[in-house]
Amino acid sequence: MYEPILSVTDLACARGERTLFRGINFQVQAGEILLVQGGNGQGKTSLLRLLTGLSTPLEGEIRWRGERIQDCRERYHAEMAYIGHVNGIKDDLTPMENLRMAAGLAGRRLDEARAEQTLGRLGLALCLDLPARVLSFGQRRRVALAGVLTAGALLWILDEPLTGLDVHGVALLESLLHEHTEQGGLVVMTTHQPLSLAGACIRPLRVGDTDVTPTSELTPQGQ
Amino acid sequence: MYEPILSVTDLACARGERTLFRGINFQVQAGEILLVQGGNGQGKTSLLRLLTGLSTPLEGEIRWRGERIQDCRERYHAEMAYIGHVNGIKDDLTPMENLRMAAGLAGRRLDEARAEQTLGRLGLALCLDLPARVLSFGQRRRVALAGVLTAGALLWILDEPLTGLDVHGVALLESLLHEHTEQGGLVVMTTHQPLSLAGACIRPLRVGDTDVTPTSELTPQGQ
Amino acid sequence: MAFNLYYYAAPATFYGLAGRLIPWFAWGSAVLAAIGLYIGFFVAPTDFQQGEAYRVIFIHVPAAWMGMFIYLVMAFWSAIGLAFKTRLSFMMARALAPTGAMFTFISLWTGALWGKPMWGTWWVWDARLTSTLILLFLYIGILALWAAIDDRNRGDKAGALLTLIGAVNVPIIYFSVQWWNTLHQGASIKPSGTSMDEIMLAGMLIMAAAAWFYAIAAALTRVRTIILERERHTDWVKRILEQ
Amino acid sequence: MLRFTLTVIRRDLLLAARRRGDWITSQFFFVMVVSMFPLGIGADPNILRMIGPGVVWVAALLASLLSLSRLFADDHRDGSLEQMLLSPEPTVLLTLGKALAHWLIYGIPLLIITPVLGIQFALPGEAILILVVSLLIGTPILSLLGSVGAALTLGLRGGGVLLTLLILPLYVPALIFGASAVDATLAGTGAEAHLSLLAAFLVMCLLISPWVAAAALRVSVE
Amino acid sequence: MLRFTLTVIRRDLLLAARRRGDWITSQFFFVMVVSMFPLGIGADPNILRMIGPGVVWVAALLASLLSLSRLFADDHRDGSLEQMLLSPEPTVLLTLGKALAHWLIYGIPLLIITPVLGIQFALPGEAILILVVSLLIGTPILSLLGSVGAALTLGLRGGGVLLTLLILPLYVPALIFGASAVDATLAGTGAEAHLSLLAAFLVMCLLISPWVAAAALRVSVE
Amino acid sequence: MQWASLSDFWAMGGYGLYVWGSYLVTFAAIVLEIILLRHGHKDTLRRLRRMRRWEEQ
Ligand code: HEM
Ligand SMILES: Nc1ncnc2c1ncn2[C@@H]1O[C@H](COP(=O)(O)OP(=O)(O)OP(=O)(O)O)[C@@H](O)[C@H]1O
Ligand SMILES: Nc1ncnc2c1ncn2[C@@H]1O[C@H](COP(=O)(O)OP(=O)(O)OP(=O)(O)O)[C@@H](O)[C@H]1O
Ligand SMILES: [Mg+2]
Ligand SMILES: [Mg+2]
Repeated sequence: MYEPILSVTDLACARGERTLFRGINFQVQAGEILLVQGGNGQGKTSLLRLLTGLSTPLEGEIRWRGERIQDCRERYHAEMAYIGHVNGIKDDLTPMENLRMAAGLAGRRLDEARAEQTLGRLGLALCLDLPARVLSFGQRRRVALAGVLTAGALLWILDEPLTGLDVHGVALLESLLHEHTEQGGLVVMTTHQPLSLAGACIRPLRVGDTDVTPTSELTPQGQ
Repeated sequence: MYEPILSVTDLACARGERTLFRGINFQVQAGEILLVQGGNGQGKTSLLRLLTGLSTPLEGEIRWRGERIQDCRERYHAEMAYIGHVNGIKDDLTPMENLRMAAGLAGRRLDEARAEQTLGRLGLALCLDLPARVLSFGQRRRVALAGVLTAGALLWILDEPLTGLDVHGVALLESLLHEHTEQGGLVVMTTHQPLSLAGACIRPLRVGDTDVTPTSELTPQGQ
Repeated sequence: MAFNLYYYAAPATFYGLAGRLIPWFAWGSAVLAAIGLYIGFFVAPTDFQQGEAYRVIFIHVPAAWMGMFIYLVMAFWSAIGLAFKTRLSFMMARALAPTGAMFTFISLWTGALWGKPMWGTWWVWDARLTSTLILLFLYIGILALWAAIDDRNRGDKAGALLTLIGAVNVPIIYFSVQWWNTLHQGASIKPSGTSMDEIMLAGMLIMAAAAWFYAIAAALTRVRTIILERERHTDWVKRILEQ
Repeated sequence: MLRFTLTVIRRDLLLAARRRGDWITSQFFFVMVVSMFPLGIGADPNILRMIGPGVVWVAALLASLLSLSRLFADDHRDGSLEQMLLSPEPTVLLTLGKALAHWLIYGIPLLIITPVLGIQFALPGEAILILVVSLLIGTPILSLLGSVGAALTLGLRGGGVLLTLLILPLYVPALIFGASAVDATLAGTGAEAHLSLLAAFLVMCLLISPWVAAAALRVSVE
Repeated sequence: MLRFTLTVIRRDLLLAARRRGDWITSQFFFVMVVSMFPLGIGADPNILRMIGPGVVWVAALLASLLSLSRLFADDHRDGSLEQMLLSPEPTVLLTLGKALAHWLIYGIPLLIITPVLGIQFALPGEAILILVVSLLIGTPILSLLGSVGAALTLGLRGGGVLLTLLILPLYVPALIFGASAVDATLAGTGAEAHLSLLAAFLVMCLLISPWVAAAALRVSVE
Repeated sequence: MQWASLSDFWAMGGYGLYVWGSYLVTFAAIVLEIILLRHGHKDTLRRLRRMRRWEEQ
């Protein structure tokens, strides 16, 4: 029997004067990846933020295990992990401290060995003692990803997690996604880069009907 | 005869305690793209910032048309345009104002029609009157790219310009790079994404010998 | 006749209702002001202590009252808006603030102009004066907050929260200032206490009524503009625009 | 529940320890503001004694406002505020924790510096003691009310100054009770009445402001 | 050359205009800070008259300090400072333009408000005039010196203290000359000597600080 | 009626500056607010009409 864990009905979102999308419906069940697609500015980030509960929809509702997320906020947030376009790491703390603080704030305990192992897995073994400020762009993104890994959440909401990652990093993330879905996890993510997720159960979702950035239609004009 | 416009000899860079790279030598001549490659944290950004003159090298020198860049700073900067990991656009200004202000600060004049045309070409036609703050991640990157286009510079230094761009955006950037090199421009850039620049004259450059992020070597461990 | 609150709380109905009410309040205010000023300048006698200077009272006191009262009304609408998420409440709060700030400013200005001949100084740090000044600061803070927030929803809620926390504080501020002042200054030169001639009182009360009517008319006009702007995608606004 | 608040406090203390520069700057700002007055006004000890408590109190208000403008802003910019709001714990504990951490970091040190400043203003020992006590009760009020302002102005253009505009009027009771407690001591009448009013105001702020700040924060991050 | 400076000024004015209300807000900050002092100190007009000039000057100093902290920081964060440093024009013109823009935006309005505050502090008309003149000469000094401080503090993360330590004492001459010009007027002796010292200080700052700020900026961005 | 003449009325027993200063500024503030209100309403209508025409295209 098909039993969705996350289900969304008739979602609409407005930013400023514009309605970005309207009538979005989908379900995600255990082991699935929802891949939100759309050009720049079509509203992918806005949709993901609605799903996290950080912003409220114009219309429609989002249900987690059948309950509306605003009614079960605390249980929902205990099972969810999110990364947005900004990493959410503190520049003045080391990667290790960042992870452990984040865990503490989410009400979890994270021992040092576990944190070190996760950071090592993400290729940050040599940066454990540097403040995040001096890390490279891709390394900072990796720290944020390490935060998602240690959260042990069921639902991952990832907004362009591949930004700034090198090829190794992309491959690593792919294997992490595989692992997560095999263990019954849910993923909602966006990306503009190709991902090889053969074998995973992917549902695509297109956001935005009107093409706001009709680049390809414009004939390039000389400078 | 081979006549390099940008030439670099024996460049070395240190960050904190670590020497990121040493003994980097290369030349770039008109119509060429130098593609700086390397994993996360290998020092690509550090190299590009040395090339802009924003930071000073530990050893070695950078010459522009035969002169050291610190000796001909003003002429060099008049011919160079740079985007880093941060976009360098003001959140409170509209894309249009951002472009025109940037031009004014570089001592150029940019008329409104020209700016509008460039922004339209980058798919921002519908965002002309919005403050950059409300634009999406990819749209903001496009504004920064528009700044490079309107600069009319000979040398483009682009640090991961594809970050956040959708497929149309990537294709557009590729055509822009082609156009620029065909007109005799120079490009120094980095990216982790595949680029199809068939026909362009590309020199690859690997930064960092020691693999700082040896992700692929680590066997993935279970959570 | 059953009064259907939800019917009148719908912006569409309210827009029409307000449009019909505004002329009544506006003309009412003009007539009352004319009567009040006539009494104030031509009927009321010269004050034996203050001479003619006291005639400032006919605007000073109504303005001071309105400045304080409008803040209370704003706080009321803010609370309703936060509690019941009624769109109209936030709009009312927004529509009232500029008028409230204006009246507070007028009471400060007229008070200062009255103070110069009476106390020999434009300004003293008297309890009432100081707390009126702080009230003006609160109004300006709320207006500045609204001005700084582009997003309508966020502006509504943020402004409402600030108004409410201000409303809790205003009485405390008033008493603290009063108390502080009496500690430092011996005999306070508080403006109250003058036994007032009956006809003066009548003039003042009529002027106060005029101020009331004016404030209502102004707020209703402003709320109509706000409604139009916010409901511009609805059919009824489109119909109005087509006219 | 309580553990969450404690974690928030620990985190902010750690961050403050990492950015010791900012922390000392704020204390230094307090000292400088207070010390500027004898320079601007002249050195007559009688006048100095009269204005001393007021000046110290106003400087404390300004110093706290200065640091408050960054209370949530830094976390907002680097995205960690969102992460904290996504924590399963109630937001009101977050705002409470942030306000308390702010007090520990920026309020407590003021108390330690104040006696020295009191001596600069030729205040007698007893008045200095009351000044410190009034600040001990008063500075948490500044942190608590300020956290509401910081949440309301989060991410707005010109946030820091706007914060001042919104919050300074609300600080007035604390300023008046605090400064007049010291004045009463100087005048020989007791300071207890003032101090207990100040304490009552503190209790009220403690009960109300974390809730308002939490609501404001959710609205601002939207 | 000059056009570049003018462009910098125009840009900052535009940005300030875009921050609707920020401009007014910042002026109200000044008004409020000044108005807080009587609440802390007491309402006696004689004392108020004595401290008035000092309070106004200190408040002007603080208002400029607060806005100065963002002089380069915002541009640094969003990367536009780097872009400006990559302009072919000399950096000293950039720092000069930024300082002048700061003065136009935050300094000039203070002068217009000051008379009202003078009345609140029961100052006589002539003293108010001198106060305004002293601020007219003094506020550019604050912007110029402050731009050096802002450039220095931009880079050194932990070392902000040292730099505040450097800049605030540099403000002291301006504060002393400015406030004592008014005091001299109140005392009936002429204010010219103080004002011309202030003007000399201004000329010195105008000649030196853009260069220092430019050097500091290059170091900080490295 | 206590005014012997018009100039007497304007003088307000020597307090003319203060009384008329108060009334004048009050009057000015109210007139200004009324102008802004009317202008605001008309302006909004005009702007919304323009936007509507724009959207329909
Ligand atoms: C800037 C200066 C002043 C301000 C801000 C101010 C403020 C106020 C306020 C807020 C009220 C209403 C208080 C209440 O009803 O409880 C009021 C009432 C009044 N004011 Fe003023 N005032 C100022 C100066 C003056 C002066 C100079 C006078 C006369 C010498 C004066 C005479 C009065 C009188 C007679 C009332 C009515 C009192 C009553 O009925 O309770 N005011 N003023
Ligand atoms: N106040 C506003 N007025 C009009 N449009 C707005 C406003 N605020 C945001 N927008 C638009 O809403 C969209 C927000 O898109 P969002 O950030 O969700 O895009 P996205 O799909 O994540 O894009 P990207 O791939 O670039 O990250 C943008 O097109 C932006 O221009
Ligand atoms: N103070 C320091 N001590 C030690 N290492 C440092 C210090 N500052 C920077 N680093 C290291 O220097 C490197 C900087 O790399 P840089 O930003 O140039 O990388 P990059 O090649 O651009 O990477 P990315 O692809 O992630 O953008 C990082 O590996 C960082 O960890
Ligand atoms: Mg996005
Ligand atoms: Mg990089």
